Amino acid sequence: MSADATTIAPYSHLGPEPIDARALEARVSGPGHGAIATFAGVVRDHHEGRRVRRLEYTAYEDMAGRVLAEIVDEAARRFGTPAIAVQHRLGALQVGETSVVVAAAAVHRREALAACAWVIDEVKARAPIWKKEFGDDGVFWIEGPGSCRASGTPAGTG
Amino acid sequence: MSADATTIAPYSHLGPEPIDARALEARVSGPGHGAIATFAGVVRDHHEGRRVRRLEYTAYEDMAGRVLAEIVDEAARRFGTPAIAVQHRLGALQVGETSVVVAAAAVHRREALAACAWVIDEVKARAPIWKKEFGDDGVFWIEGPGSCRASGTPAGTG
Amino acid sequence: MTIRVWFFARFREAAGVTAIDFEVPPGTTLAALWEMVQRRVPALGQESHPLMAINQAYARPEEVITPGSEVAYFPKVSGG
Amino acid sequence: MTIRVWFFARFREAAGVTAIDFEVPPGTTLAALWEMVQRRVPALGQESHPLMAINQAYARPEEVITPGSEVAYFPKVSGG
Repeated sequence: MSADATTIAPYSHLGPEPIDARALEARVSGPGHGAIATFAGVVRDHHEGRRVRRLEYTAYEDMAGRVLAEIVDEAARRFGTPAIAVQHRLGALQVGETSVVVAAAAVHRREALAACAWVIDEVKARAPIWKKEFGDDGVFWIEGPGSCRASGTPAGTG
Repeated sequence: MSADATTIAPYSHLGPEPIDARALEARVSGPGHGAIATFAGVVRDHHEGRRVRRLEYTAYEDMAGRVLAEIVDEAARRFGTPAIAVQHRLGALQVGETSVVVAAAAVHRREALAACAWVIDEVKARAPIWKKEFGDDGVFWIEGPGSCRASGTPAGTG
Repeated sequence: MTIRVWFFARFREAAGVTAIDFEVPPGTTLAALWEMVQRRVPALGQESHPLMAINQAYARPEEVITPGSEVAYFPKVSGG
Repeated sequence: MTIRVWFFARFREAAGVTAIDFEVPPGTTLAALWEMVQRRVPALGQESHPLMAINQAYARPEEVITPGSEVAYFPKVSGG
């Protein structure tokens, strides 16, 4: 279940397959680690007051893969632990499905918690990945903190 | 797998059984929650330079149960989400076993991450639970940030 | 009044028992009862700052013990 | 030199294609190429602050494009 301490390295992955959070936690686990912090982003049923049915995630895949790798490497240096893993999903996700998981382990809890929070912040800020929202009020591109109606999609076509 | 939003309430448990982190996450999951933060405390193989073989957790059980319940209730008010769960294990735990899990869910990631970190801090600060350490250098009671050799236990009896 | 005093963790090992009943006069504080405990259990004589609880809630040394209270003394906690 | 410009997310929908090749003179910056893109794709005419990347790394508008570079323009990201 847990990796040998000497084999633990920062890990990142981007792809359409469902995310196995337990597998990511196993990657960062080791006998010297007293703390594992995990963050899961889940598709929720509302956004900016709109009822959401599903999200479609797309990416500039080559660049996003590089950015995710840079983020976990930087987190490893910044928080002094190599045990950092992130996986982001692409494609159509229903409400309740997991879009992203971060797992971070360290000797002590503060580093694990701080690394986990930092990685998800950076992923959201830097990784070239986009959500397209399909819901009762139509189809919207989500862009940073804002959103705008997708062209050629009238309201209520979700 | 996930609770209906209307049934989610702060949850706490203290007992000797292995902790099912997934079950705690399922307790806090709901269609309105976009973020789940989980913290797992794991028995590690070293402490203050000593090689650790196992820990024995004991508690002032009635009071610890109350304190855990108070902590999750206070976290729910403080971070504006009822989706907070904590479970702490008692008894003998080997290296790699999980002693405590916190799961916190919220609409947005900041509340989930902050609630998770706050709850584990409070559990460690307030819950009347103690570690007794058995290792290559003897038996030690861990007390807050410090430790002291257990009476009547010479070095190397771990 | 009779007050049952509970010990935990290292204090329990030092006392050799889980609890001891003490006969105390009305108005006795947690601090005063702790001095009685230390006289009864010399192994706790060096413990100048135990954590204290009345009825399963943390309490300060100057708090007065009321009849029927459950009192506990214990070292710094280390859960997690 | 010929530079292939990639679009993503809403910009890709607006362009109707994943990429367009542009013939640009040496010394062309990302900002200058974006103006060429906007002339070719009127639907992107209102986009004054696209994110820009050269060779799969974020780059500033004043950065000069070198031969063989992979250039991309896209809206604010929203992963997570």
